[in-house]
Amino acid sequence: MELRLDAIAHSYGETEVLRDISLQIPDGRIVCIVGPSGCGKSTLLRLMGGLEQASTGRILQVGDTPEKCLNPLTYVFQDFALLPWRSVRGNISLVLEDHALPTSESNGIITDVLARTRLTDFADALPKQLSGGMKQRVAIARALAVNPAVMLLDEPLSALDSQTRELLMDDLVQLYTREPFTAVYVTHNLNEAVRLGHAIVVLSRRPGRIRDIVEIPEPLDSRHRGDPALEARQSHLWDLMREEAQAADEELVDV
Amino acid sequence: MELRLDAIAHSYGETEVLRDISLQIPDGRIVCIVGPSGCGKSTLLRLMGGLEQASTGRILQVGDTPEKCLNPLTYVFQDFALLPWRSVRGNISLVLEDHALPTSESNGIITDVLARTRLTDFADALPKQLSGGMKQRVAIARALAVNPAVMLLDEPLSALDSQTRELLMDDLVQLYTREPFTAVYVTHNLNEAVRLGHAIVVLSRRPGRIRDIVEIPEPLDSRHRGDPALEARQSHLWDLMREEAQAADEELVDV
Amino acid sequence: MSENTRDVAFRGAGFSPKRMRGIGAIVFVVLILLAEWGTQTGWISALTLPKPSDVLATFGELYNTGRLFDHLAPSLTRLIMGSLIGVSLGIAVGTMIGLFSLVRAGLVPLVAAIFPIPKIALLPLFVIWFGIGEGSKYALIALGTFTPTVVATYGAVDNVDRTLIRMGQSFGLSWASIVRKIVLPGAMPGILSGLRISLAIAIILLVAAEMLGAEYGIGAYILEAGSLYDLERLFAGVVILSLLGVIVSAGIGLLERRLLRWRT
Amino acid sequence: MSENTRDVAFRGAGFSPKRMRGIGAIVFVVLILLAEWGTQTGWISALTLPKPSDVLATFGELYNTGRLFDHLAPSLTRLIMGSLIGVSLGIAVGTMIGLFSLVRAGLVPLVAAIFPIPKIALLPLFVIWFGIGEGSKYALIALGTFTPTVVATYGAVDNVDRTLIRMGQSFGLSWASIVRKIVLPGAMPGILSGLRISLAIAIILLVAAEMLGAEYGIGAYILEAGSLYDLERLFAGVVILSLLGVIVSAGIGLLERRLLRWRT
Amino acid sequence: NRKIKVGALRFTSHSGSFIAYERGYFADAGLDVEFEFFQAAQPMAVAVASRDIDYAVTAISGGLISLAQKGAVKVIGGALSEEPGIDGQKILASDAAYQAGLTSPAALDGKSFGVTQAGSSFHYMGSKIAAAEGANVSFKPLQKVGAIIGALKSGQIDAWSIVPHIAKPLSGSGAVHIIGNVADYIPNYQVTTVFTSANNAANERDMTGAFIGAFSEGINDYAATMIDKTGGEDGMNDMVDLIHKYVYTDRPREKAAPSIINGTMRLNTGAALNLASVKDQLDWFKSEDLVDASVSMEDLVDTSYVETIGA
Ligand SMILES: Nc1ncnc2c1ncn2[C@@H]1O[C@H](COP(=O)(O)OP(=O)(O)OP(=O)(O)O)[C@@H](O)[C@H]1O
Ligand SMILES: Nc1ncnc2c1ncn2[C@@H]1O[C@H](COP(=O)(O)OP(=O)(O)OP(=O)(O)O)[C@@H](O)[C@H]1O
Ligand SMILES: [Mg+2]
Ligand SMILES: [Mg+2]
Repeated sequence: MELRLDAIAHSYGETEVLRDISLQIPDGRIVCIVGPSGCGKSTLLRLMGGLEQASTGRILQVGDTPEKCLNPLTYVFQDFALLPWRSVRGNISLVLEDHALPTSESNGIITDVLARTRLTDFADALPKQLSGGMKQRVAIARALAVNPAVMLLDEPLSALDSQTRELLMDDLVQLYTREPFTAVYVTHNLNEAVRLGHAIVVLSRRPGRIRDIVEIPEPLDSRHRGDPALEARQSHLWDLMREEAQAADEELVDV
Repeated sequence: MELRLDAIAHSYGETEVLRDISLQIPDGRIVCIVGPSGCGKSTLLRLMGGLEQASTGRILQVGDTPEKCLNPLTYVFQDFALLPWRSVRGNISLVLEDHALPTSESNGIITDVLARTRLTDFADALPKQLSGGMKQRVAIARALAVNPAVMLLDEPLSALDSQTRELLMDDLVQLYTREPFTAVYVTHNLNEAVRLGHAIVVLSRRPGRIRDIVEIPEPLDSRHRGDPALEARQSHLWDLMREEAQAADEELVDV
Repeated sequence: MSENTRDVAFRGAGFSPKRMRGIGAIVFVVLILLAEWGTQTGWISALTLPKPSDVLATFGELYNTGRLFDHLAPSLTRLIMGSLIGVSLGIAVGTMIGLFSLVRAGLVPLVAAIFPIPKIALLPLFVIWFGIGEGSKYALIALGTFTPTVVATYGAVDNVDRTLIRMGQSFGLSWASIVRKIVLPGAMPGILSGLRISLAIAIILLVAAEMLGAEYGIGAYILEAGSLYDLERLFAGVVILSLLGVIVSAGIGLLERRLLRWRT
Repeated sequence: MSENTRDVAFRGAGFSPKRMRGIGAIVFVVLILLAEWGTQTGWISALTLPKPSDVLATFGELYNTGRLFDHLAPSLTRLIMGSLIGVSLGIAVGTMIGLFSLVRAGLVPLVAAIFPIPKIALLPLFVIWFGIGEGSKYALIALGTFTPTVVATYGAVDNVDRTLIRMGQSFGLSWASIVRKIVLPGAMPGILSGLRISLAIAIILLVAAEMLGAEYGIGAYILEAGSLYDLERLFAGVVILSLLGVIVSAGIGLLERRLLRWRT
Repeated sequence: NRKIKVGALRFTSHSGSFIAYERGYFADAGLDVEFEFFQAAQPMAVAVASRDIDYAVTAISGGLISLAQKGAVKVIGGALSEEPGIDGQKILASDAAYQAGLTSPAALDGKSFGVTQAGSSFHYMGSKIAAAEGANVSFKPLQKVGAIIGALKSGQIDAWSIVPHIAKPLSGSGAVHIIGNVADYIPNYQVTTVFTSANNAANERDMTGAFIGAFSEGINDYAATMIDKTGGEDGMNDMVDLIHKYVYTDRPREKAAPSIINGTMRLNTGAALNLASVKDQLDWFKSEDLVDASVSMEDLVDTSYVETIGA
């Protein structure tokens, strides 16, 4: 399944957040969205997943959803969004419970996704017992459990320390390599973008418009830390954004 | 002034956090401390600044403090630690008020540090109006205001998004280049370590011991994003730490 | 890939309370009209509820004869004096509890034991201890506001961000500076929201306080109306207290917006 | 660089409350001994305070004659029934207010207006409305616990992490599932801490409730002691209520530790 | 002149003090009186004990006896009495109970009787009436007169006893019926007494004597005008005007007058104290275990100020 955004614009009251965004998320590819703070990246992602309604423009889902897909558009959030009162297993079963699956089937799904994210030993732990990296792995397992057509990831690694981020990037690459998925990946981090994106959409400052789309042809599993070609792309992106990032940082927040 | 740690060990109750740390922080140099989560980096920094007392071992300050130094050992915290009810100027004047300086002098200091951190235009803003990067700049300005002998920075950039982090790293390099200072810089982020450290101390998992000390001779202002030599060092550090970081991440927290 | 194209469905509705102005007023009006209609037609007996129009008339009379202020003035004085004493002592003791482990260990159980004592039960004692003048009324309201203020204050002091205190220590600030410039302002939001509860309790205790030989005062007025089973006056008095409560609460809201402008 | 070498000075002391066991008990014992000594020597007049030993004797007598349970049983029943009604209605209404903007707009001002009404003032009405039997006692305690529970509950629902709700929506969970599995458990900490306040109020209102034609009950016992100026019994009754308050508060603490084990 | 504080309720039965004040008897006796008004009798006793007020008039209650035992207060004279031939306190029945057969106190068995508090004068009256009729009555403490009225009107309690100026308007409304007179059960009942702090009684004999003297002058005026009607209509009107300054002040004169006149009861000449009645009350309180069994008449009463009757 793919997503098509057609001349999307969005405002909150007087604040224009997004302007004229047309974009296609092709099947089986990871599209990264980068841009300075407050440019509307999260808003765009909420629009794509139907959590918010665009002021103008349309968002279309094109094509069939995969077999056994319980929730075509599935999020992974920056702050994990785990229910603290449920165990790892309970957090995953939460998203299956409304679908009236036979117990054996939902148990099968849970066991499978726990294994894929290497969480089998932690099935009964509560979120408070887990480190940030583990929590995000649980959130990824939960997203995988509904077999989504498109994963929508909003800065999934931003709340983690850089070492854990490095580890989870490897995990994501591995998950993708085993079984490619379609994803929109919002991030501030250009290093993540060049490591995980097939295409990188660069947004301007608010109101966010598309400034550039950078395609990276190398397959994910052949990209490495410190690869000069990637470094060059990253520097290019940074040159594109540097000034706007600085301006965004120095903006006073109206409260 | 320099700091000398002599066979430091520390425990919280039954939990041994640091073991046999001997270390020297030479005058005018930035020493980075990296290590997996929970290995005792913050504890070590608190010991150095006198905020906690080591179970065994001594921490010595050797040599005279610079002229007009109001607080030899001065922290910059990860979460900024700004008083939300004081303006930028008020947050800086806070640390001068107890020293009974003539008003003109303290005003002079404030004006100077605001200029050095390019915050002059924001003197009257409240913290809630500032972005994370700006807040940390205020915290740095506050630390500069007391003209410290040694700055103790505990993951000063971890709470920022990666673009802002990039900008602040440049700012720190610029500050150092204009007027070198002595600092201990704790971080998770190997990229920060190789960009800002003259020496990088690698700690093991808890109980933290010194595994290695990597010296980087290049001057700070000649280091650049994507410099292959730096990348190589970073990869070396990552290889040193990867397994331990993974083990630390997968540890269950006892609560 | 079959061309099976749909709009992404919106599913983010609800769970975000929207302000609707006027509905509150409508509910009040409807309830009052219902009561009026019920009492007029006799569907609600005169024993159960007074006619709202009669309550209004009583209120008007109270206002016109100037007796409203005869009753309001002493009540407000008692409210202000009593809660001033109780709240200021409470903040002082609460801060001490927050700062000193010894004070905490000694006083917290005491406060916990005093809290659930119904103050009305102590009325006869208060007369002996503080006399029947204004003293016992101030004392009752002060005691009633003291314990919740203590609890709110030390909770607020405990909740002051420890990293701010640590920051103060790391810059070598004196103990007094840390308390004055970091702990107290940081505890202010908690103290103010405790004040909201304390003052609500103070208004409730006003009636109990004016059981103690008060001739004038809203509480005394209500008690007299109650003992004469004069429902119009009873309700008029209750409405006054209720308005007082709403005004006090709005006042604290205003104070919060002024003092805590720094909050996000 | 002159060899001017010093240890780094420790400056991180204080501002971290330490538990000190036993101090609380010592304070109580000292206060009681002081009162005993004062009343024995006549330094404190018999009018001001009863002898603690006499209070203890009265308490023992109350226990030995079995009258303690004659008074405790009805009081506990009233407390439990009244707060059960008030708290369950309060949670229901509070949740509705938290979930529906219309209900919020209509009921919040009403609750705000009812909150500061002193329940004692309404006693005469309660007699008419609910009779002088157990009904009016339940009603009084229910009304007293209802409003704080409503306020705590809708505050708690408002404070449920919106990202969790958004997560539920993003996975296509039904409205009912979101309420049952996300909103209510998420509001539980706030509801429980509201319960703490509500039950403290219920104990305080017990005395007021038992003003209404109760022959037995701790409140009635205290009132009778007060009207007879029998300080020993008055204090014995007050101590019982105070203990009750401490026990209830400890019970909620236990409940919190059990239900909210997931909290850090 | 010596400043003293006198506690009073805004009741007709407190007219003695009002008259003594208005007609200058207190001033003549060298007393500069300031009234302290109360909502209920009980706090007055405590206020005397706490020395907030010097003198007060109220019914003998358990609280008063208890304070007397603690050496805080003393009864020094009598005021309101039940007297045969003068309209006294009435026994009331709710309409529901009346319709169900409670038409005379003889049918009180198994009924409920309203009181303000245990150990109040209502409790004493109800208990004495029940004892005389051999009835088993349950007493409902309702704290306030208003609550009792509400409960009686709505039939939640069956019976009550109260002064005539409250009883008559109530029975007029039809919701309540008068079924008897208290005086038939407790003849010569000393309803209210004058009391002061033990210190005043023992150590301020001049002042206390002066107070009692002026107070009895007021009482005598009241009895003469309102009961014996020696002053005719005019005297009575003057007296009503005087009393209206203190009682029913929030009603116009025309509405207040009938209530004031209806409320007329005997105030003992010379503030004489009916010791027999006081002793009967004390014994009753003891027998009900409302006060300590060791309280004696000497603890309660100082008989040195007024004439005692009935003993
Ligand atoms: N619900 C809302 N109501 C009003 N304004 C909003 C709302 N959500 C976001 N905004 C505003 O819209 C703009 C874009 O917000 P958004 O969160 O999409 O940016 P972002 O690119 O994700 O930023 P960041 O990099 O900080 O995550 C911001 O200025 C923000 O203040
Ligand atoms: N005040 C304390 N009491 C008890 N244990 C503590 C205390 N402070 C820290 N610890 C424990 O000591 C260990 C080291 O903590 P510390 O914060 O120094 O680690 P860190 O290396 O800074 O970790 P991170 O990378 O997460 O910042 C941790 O296991 C922590 O749980
Ligand atoms: Mg965002
Ligand atoms: Mg740390």
